[in-house]
Amino acid sequence: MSAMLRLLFFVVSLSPTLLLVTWDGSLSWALIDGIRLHLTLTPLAGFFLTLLALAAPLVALPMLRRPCDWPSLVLYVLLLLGMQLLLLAGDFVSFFVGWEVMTWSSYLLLLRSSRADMETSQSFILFNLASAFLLLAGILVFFSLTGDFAIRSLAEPSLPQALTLLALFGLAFLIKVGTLPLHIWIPSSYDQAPDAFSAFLSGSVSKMGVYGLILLPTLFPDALASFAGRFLNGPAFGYLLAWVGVITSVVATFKAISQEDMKRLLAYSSIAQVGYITTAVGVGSSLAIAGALYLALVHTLVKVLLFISVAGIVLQTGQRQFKDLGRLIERMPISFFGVLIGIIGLAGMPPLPGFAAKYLVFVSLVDARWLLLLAAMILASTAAFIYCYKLIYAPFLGHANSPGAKEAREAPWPYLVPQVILMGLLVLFGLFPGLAIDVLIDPVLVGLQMAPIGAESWAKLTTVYGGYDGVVLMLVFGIAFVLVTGLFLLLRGRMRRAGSPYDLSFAGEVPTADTPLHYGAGMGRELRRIPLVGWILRQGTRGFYLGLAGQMRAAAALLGNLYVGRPQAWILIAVVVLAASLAARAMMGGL
Amino acid sequence: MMHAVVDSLAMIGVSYVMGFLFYGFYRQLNARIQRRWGPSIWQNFFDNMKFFFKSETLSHGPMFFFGPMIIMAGAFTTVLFVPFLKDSTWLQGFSQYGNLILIIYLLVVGPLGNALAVGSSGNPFGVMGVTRGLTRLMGLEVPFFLGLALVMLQHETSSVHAIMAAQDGLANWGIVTNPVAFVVILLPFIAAQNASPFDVVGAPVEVYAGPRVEFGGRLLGVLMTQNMMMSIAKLVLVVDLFLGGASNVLVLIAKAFSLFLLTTAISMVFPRLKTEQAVDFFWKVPLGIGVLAVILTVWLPSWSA
Amino acid sequence: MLAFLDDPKILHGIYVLGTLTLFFIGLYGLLAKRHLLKVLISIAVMELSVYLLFVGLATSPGETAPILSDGLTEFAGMADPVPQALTLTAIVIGLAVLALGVSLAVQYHRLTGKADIARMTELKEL
Amino acid sequence: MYHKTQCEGFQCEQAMLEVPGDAETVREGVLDKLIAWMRQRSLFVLAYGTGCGAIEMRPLMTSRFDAERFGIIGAATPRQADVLVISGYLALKTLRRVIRSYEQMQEPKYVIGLGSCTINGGMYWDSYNTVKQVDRYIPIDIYVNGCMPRPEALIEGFVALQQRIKQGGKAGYHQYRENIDWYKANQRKALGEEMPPAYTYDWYHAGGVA
Amino acid sequence: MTLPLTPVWFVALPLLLAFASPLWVRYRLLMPLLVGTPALLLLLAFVLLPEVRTGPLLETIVIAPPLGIHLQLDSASWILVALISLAGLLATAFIWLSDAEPYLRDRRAFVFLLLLIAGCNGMVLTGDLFNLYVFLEIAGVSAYALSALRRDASALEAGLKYLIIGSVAAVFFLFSVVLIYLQTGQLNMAAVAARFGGIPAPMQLLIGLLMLVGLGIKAELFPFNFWVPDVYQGSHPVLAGLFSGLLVKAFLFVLFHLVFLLLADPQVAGLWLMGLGATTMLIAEVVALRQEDMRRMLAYSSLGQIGLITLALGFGMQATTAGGLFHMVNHTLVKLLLFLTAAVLLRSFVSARLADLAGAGRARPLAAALFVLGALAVMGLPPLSGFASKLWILKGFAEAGVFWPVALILLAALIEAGYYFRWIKVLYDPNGDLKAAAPVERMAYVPMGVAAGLIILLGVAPFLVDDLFIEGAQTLLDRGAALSAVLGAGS
Repeated sequence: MSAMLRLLFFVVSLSPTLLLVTWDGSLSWALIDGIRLHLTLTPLAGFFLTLLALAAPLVALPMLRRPCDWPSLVLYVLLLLGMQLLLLAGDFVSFFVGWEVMTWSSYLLLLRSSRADMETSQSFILFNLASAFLLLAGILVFFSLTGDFAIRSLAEPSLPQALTLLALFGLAFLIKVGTLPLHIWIPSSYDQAPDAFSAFLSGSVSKMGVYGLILLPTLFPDALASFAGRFLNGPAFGYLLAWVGVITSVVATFKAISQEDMKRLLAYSSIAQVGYITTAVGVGSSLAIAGALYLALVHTLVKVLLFISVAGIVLQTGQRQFKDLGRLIERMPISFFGVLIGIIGLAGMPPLPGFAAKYLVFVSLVDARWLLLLAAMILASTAAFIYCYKLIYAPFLGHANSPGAKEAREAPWPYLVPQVILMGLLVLFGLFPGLAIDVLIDPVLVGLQMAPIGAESWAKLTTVYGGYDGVVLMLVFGIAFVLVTGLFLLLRGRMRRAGSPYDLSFAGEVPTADTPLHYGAGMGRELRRIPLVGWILRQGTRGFYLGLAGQMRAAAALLGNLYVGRPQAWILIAVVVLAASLAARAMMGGL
Repeated sequence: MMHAVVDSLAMIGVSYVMGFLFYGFYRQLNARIQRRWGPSIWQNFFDNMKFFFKSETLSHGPMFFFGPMIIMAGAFTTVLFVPFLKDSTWLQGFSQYGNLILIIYLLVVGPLGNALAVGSSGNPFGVMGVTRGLTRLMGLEVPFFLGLALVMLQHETSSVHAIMAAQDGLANWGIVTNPVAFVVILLPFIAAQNASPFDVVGAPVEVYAGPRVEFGGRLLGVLMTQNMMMSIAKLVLVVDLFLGGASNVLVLIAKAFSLFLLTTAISMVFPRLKTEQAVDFFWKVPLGIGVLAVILTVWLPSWSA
Repeated sequence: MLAFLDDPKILHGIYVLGTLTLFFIGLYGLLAKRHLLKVLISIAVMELSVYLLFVGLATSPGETAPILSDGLTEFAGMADPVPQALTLTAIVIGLAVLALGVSLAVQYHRLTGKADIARMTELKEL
Repeated sequence: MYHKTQCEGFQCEQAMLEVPGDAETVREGVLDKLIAWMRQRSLFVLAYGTGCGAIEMRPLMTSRFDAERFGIIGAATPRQADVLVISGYLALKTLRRVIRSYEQMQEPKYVIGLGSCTINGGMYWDSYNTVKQVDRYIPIDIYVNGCMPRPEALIEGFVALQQRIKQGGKAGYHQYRENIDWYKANQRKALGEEMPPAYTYDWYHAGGVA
Repeated sequence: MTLPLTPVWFVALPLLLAFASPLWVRYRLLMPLLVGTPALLLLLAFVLLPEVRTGPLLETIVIAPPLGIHLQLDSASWILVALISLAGLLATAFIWLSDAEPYLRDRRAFVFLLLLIAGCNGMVLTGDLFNLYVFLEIAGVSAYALSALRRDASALEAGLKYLIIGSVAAVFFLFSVVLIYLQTGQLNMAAVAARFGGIPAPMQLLIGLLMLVGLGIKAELFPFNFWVPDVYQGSHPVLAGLFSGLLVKAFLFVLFHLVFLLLADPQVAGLWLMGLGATTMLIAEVVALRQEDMRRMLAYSSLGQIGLITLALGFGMQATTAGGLFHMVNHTLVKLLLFLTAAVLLRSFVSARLADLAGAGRARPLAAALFVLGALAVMGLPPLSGFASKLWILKGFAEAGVFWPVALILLAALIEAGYYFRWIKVLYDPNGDLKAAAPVERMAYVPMGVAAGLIILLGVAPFLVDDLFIEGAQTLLDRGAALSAVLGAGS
């Protein structure tokens, strides 16, 4: 019975794939009072559905591991259904329904974790609901302009209308993707969510905000361009959005560096990555949108991979703090490669596809002549090296720092299979950067009525600004590596393995297990001494939001005083109100 | 095919020879400035060979061994993706398959691979050095990339070949047509070369030699080699971008050498900066110049147009 | 001497004044007295004032009670029967409510020993 | 190797202390000679200074003495160093560090004893804490005597070491490796419980004798 | 003998059965009849539905209009009657099936519950102001008695407070009825409506305000709703659920019925009501943020929803009115579900305080899950029914281009989420280890399950019922048709 249910669950997790393969035509469902839900599959939605189809079964696998939490599985199914509805939505109502189902089912999934605390879960749901309600408000404004709920471009909105719509929709999606200063809910919730589900939250759920952001310009085809005019070679309004994105990336990157917890670090890195995507959307050119989509693809693959690897580590060691881990490379080699490939993708290093994505974005920024943005983005992406390094150093290298880390074994196969698949996909896309362009991204661009990027061959990424060849790059690097290693081994002399991990040059001293040799926890702390970074790290929005919550509670207390349990007071108020309104009427109108 | 192999080997050879000679010269010059004789110009070659023929090499595990291999392969790849000559079929490597941004990223592939090895050694001083290196990278990359972006914008391409081809004649050299960009990248370039005053990362007496603390014997030889080759690759890259490239090896050496002299002259007279000082400096001075350059060369023309 | 009272306007005016006074007396008791029974009585007084007003204003001087009995077979010269019927009903209802209230109050007093409306603080904001 | 049967007591110790030097000719090819030549041209020095000799080592790198013209340059860690210079007397406490550092150096490696203290304890010979004869604990290739020797004398010592390296043949590290048991016995006698851990040298036994 | 199926049964049946209660005690029929009566009424409602949809059913007893007891079952009141029967059915089924406390299962509870249903039905159906007063008092008295049923200090206190404030409300209402009669000489609503415009404006205002205070207290509008939390907290949760789900809805309906019927131009009054509704909603939601007792929290949430419904109905457009009616239904279902859950939790863990319920989700997974469902529905999250009605209301506002209620509704929903999710989080607190003190009958979940099922069904397929609400809204808003239906054409 249980096995059957598991199988069923896994099949359901494949539903985005099935949907992608079998969907044709459209579907509609009456809701209420003439509102109908129309389901169609646009190329853009198809792209994000592909991402979902990639991530969903891979995240489902670890969730299926015994003993599995049945409510989680049910909620996961609901979440998947909601997201598919969201992607298939041809009208705003089904979009919103999908959005909300996604929101609350992911919240309830978050609660399945034993670590979720009140502040986290509250901030998660409140921010997400705020996003949803802003979206709904936007939808209603949109509805009042067009008279129906279909998702389509708005012909010539007036400036205030377009501004209102942009603000409402934009805020909604920006909360979902978590740009500054609306990101506060992300780190702790990604951290405290059930370990496998964090992968999905970061890999897929955040992509829905990206989907919305990319959808947004199609609602006002010319708004981004004609709104505030053009700045240099791009839309001026997008310039603002791009700065929001890039500031998010920079700040989140530095915050990520200063984290002490693996999942929190990944969460901040998610924020940073999505910040890049936001920047690219802000640029809005065909190159940039291609870059944004490419980044979304890579981010999904990478974050699912990394979060699942980390989940495996947490499962096997029981530790999640950098200071408690170390030297797992010998005990969990496959996970090590998972994280290695993951961070290479995350850092955007060639030859993995992260580079192709960043290349597109960089080139689009140069093309738009927004060089200051480019510089800020470079800052974020080079600073990202530090947290990437921290992420692989602290768990896998250095010295084991806790009994759990000393005795861990390789993660079980439900954790390894997704990792291996994702590693394979990353390498594949890295070798053939044109593959993703040709198969996944160009159809979307055509669907959005933009110039496709085009790929001469799958191995090549070609833009007007030049390109590169993934296969050649990988071959050259591979041959060089083999040659160097071979030549090195041919040289005379003996190689000898150190007899102990403590055989270190340590100024003549002999380190022992008690010596603090692991640099995992403190790594990046010295960055605070750089004035700018120190300043950034000292800032935070938590105080503001806590203050807001405190003010709300104070207001509640104040208003609660009205509800004192004294019947005479109630009656007095009623009579006074009666008298006062009579008197007011008498004064104003004259009886 | 054969051409590619020979060409690649030639590039690697040229960069290696240039590397140790330039560094030998650097040490000589440094000594002369300090009013002493200094080592022979071949000293770096000797050091390198000595390390290669050490009879004992300690390893801290597979990753520790592969780190230097990765960084070496990265150096080879970088060298092969930088075109050494223009208008020539030789010393091109695979540069037509790459571009400027790719090269900039390739420059850090190796060091990051090596950082894994350093981490795997388990020596905290090494990791501290890596962190410093990454921090410095974070500092220098911003103005460096901004300067290169100005060049890319000027030529509207990221292909080094195309940028080189556009600079025929002294008047069209990047340093003449886009001097601000050159000024912007100059100091970060020195830091990228790991030269004083930004050499705190691997300096012998700072945190116990930094990332290389655990490397000895042949592995250290590998690291030294790649360092020299990588330096040459960067020099050649800047020559390609700003000094109009070179049509034959002698011109290449001359141009690279003059650039090297310039950077050496700067680095020799300034004392070493702390990491955070260096980063702060990069974000203030070169980046400030870069921002000014952007405003002057990008914003103002577009507004006046 | 009291003939001026036969003027329906004056009579109704007096009724209005009187019932309003009664109403406000009730209201005053309701707001100011703290004993449960006094509060209930005040409510009863208020209700009473409304009944009086209703009956009073619906009747003009000279009209007889709307009862068909010996010799009276027509609805002529009678007061409007509806208010009187309604008032009767209302009185019944008011009595029921009052009875319920008093019984609750008594029980409450037995249970807690309190009869002070201001000291009913079992239920409150936490 | 050290075998009790070949000698006894003090004789044995004397025998141990004699570095074979040129007596035993090693067959060497051109490549070996070339390598040896390059080795002697490039000496990375790990300077171990606890005594006054450390003061004399600093000027070595300055413009006045300019050891770099001989290819001599400081190294930060034992992993990178070729030559360990023990300057001045060693206390028991520092002996442990020296042994550890020496064992962490990568072969080929050489030791220079600087000053009288390394030979016989020098002016601190009667202290309970001073190591009188350093070569009982680690092999010394070159002694530079004096109290303290001037940098010129040190340079001469280096040159002598270079000559020796150029000639080839067995050096102190060979001797250390072959007689590791004897050295370790001596070290243990001096350090007692404070011995550095065995993992830095126990590979000598596992067929590691070169 | 065939009994004609007329609206009068909605009032008469529960009344008759209630008065014959000694009989049922003897034959042990108390519980079956308690559940059976609303079930029967529900059945009757559905039997009458096709007829109602063709035109309103008028039933006049005793004298010809304008005098007499006058019942009117039209599309709008049908919704309320069906809702009252359904809510009564669910609540009484819960009382029966959950093996509830004895005081809820004895004769007095039986009588008062049926009287409550009768009173509510009467209020909704009646076409006569004085009957309205009578039914209002019947419902009121039974409600006071019900909330004091437990006979401990807190229940008695709740009952007394309810009684005092309720009586004052009744006095005010009666006052306004008296004034109307004195001004128009009529009590039939339609007849009054026809002449209402003739009353001098100040008197209109006075009548309106008195009625507003009277019905406002009963219908829990700010600033007349301060009694609500106390009473809901002191009463048994099932009864609180009934008050919130059924009694308040009836009063609210009456309020708007009168507004739309009496006033030829309900715009101004509607605007004032919208203002009251918005204030009620916002203040209640904010105050609910810091509630530590589940019953109190639900009470405030109920106030918030009432405010929302008031806001929607006050706008007086067809879409918002239909949405508001639909939301009434949804809110009744949801609040009933939530209060029943609260009853289960209170029974299981003795306390309904936040701190005492930490981790209740593991000891009572089903109850907690139903609470979550209810909470999601009350916040209007899809695919639950609360969403459909809220969307309808919002769409109505958007169509009219009025956006301040939209903003307020969404803001209120956000604040509402703030406390509901706090409760959900605590229910699923991983650190709490609660042991249930008392067992809960499995059957008790049946009515809750039915409510949950309806919530989901109405959320996924609201198109099944939306015609009913559109017709209801049309009926409610179409003053002319209502007048002519009673008074005859041309009047």
